[in-house]
Amino acid sequence: MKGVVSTALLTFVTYIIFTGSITPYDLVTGAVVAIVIGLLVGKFLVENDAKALNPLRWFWSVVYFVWYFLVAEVKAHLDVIGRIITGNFEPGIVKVPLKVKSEYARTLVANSITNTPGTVVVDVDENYLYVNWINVTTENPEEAKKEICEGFEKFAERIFE
Amino acid sequence: MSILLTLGAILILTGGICDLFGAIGLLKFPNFYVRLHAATVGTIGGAAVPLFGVTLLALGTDIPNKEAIAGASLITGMIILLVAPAGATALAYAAHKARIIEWKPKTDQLKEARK
Amino acid sequence: MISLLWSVTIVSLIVTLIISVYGIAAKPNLVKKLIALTIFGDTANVLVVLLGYRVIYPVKPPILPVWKESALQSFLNTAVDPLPQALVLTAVVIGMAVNILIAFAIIQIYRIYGTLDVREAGRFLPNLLRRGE
Amino acid sequence: MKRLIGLIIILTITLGVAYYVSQNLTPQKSLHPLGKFYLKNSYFGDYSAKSPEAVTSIVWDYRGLDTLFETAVFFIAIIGSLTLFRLSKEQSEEAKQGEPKRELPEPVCAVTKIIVAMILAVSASIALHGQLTPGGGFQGGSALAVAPLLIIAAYSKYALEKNGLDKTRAIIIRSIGLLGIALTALTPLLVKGYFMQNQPIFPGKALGAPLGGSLVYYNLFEYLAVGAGFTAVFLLLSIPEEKFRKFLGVKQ
Repeated sequence: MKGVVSTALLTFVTYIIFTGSITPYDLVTGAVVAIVIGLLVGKFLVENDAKALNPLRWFWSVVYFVWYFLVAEVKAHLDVIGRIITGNFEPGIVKVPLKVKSEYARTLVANSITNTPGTVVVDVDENYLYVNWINVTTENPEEAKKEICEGFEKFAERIFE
Repeated sequence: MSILLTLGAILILTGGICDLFGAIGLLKFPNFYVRLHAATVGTIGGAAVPLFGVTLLALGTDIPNKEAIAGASLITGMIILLVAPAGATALAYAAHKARIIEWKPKTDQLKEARK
Repeated sequence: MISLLWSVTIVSLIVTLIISVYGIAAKPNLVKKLIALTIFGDTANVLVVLLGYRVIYPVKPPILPVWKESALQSFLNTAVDPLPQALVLTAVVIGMAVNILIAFAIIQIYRIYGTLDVREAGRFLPNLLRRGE
Repeated sequence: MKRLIGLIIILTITLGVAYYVSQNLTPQKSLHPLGKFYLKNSYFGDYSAKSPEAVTSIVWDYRGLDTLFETAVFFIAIIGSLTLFRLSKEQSEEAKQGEPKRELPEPVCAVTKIIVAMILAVSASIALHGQLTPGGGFQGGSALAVAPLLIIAAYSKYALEKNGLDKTRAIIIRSIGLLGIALTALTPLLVKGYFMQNQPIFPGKALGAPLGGSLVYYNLFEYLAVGAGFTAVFLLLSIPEEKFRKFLGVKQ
């Protein structure tokens, strides 16, 4: 039965927001759909229910979302738009060491890197991310990490580890 | 009310500008790996941000069923935020594995690691 | 001006229909025939939906916004005709079912005979059938 | 350049004809009387389906028989496709042999898991609100079929079959959906109604929202049937090409 409650909660919230109204009909059908989907796919999604339902982690993910959109995305977009105008780039694939171990934390870091324009994750293995970087300034993994994913990993640790 | 409307309109305008620059970048950049970055400008700045803008804009007006429009665009934006990086990673991974793209990178540490 | 735009829409849809019929008839590749067929079906559906459209402002979808008798009159004044939309919904499903069947047949033809060109298939298919294979 | 000339000729002919036609063409501003009847009566009135969405009420109530046969056509098309790709028992066992493996990088697979849950919720919302908002059984079912497609893309089809969703089960779910549609259509006969009758046999309103009588049941069963039918098709299409060539005995 692991993972059923948290998956059902995710599904229920998605259902209600997508529907956009909270008449009893929506609540009842949403609950039924959420329980069915939770029973069907819950065991693949979540390993640990207590971790997934911890409000502190949800708080940190909201903080992360706001910070990410207001700071990281804006910086990266302006940078890449500047490069599009000037045509000044030096692409390459660099290695970035990764500390976090759990699957979702690594996914969060990788997706955050890919979602900021200018860096795309090409492959992931045990300890490293391989990042396609639009302007390689350093080939040293530690320094590259400082420039590419300084903030992401700290938040990923707080949210998922 | 009108604050939400203005904010939403600004976000949608931002999306249009990002789409324009993304398209220019797709035309101007030389090979697949660099074009991928321009495509990211188009998907995040040009698709997810305007959808969030539509959410705010719908909440700011007084049309019937505005919550449904706002909710649907919010969920679509979230799904794009999750799916776009996965798609970009899959494309880049497949292209690198097949070795069909000729480019002169400054450094390719993945190729060294896979040897 | 509006009537010019309206007629441009209709005439360009009809031109698309003609081009897709040409594609069905003239292209030798089976996949290209299928693509032309889907274009034909979709264009016909858009034409039917256009029959129910009303060139007025504001124009609204056929969904009752407020469930009150008093809202009915303004709803009737602004909503588009729902009947063509419902018929197109039926037509879309049937068209898609036919497309699935044709696509599977094309895949199987390619697997067995190794060609998608109807001219080539036409050359050796009669012989194969005569031999009872 | 040669292609451009053809394009320019077509464009000029189109615009010329459009200009000629537009001189004595008035865009239509009024409703057809039949459309007016449906708009008026889909929620209020004597011949009511009690659904605010006029299109769904036409599709499953006023013109329900059309839609019943349309579903039958769809069902027969899928059966026909399965017949074209039919395999013997040993062959379909062999087609299932294979290990689920993760070929794509880790983030793609993790995202797939979350997206599958979200897409299932969204598709259920589309299908269950067919009588209130645009959408309905077919649209919801199409969205539902995206979920197995994503799993096939990220993990391969063997992952689906290992966890119990193989072709036979998909066909069974599809048949349950069709059976549900048939039973909902036959229910009014039990209480001296006529075939596919909607009001006043099914409850028109429940839990604070209009149900549209039988529309919500039709939508639900159509959702299951279409989603499972597409899943069966996708499972068949994702059998590796070499295996299929071997079954057919074709060497190329």
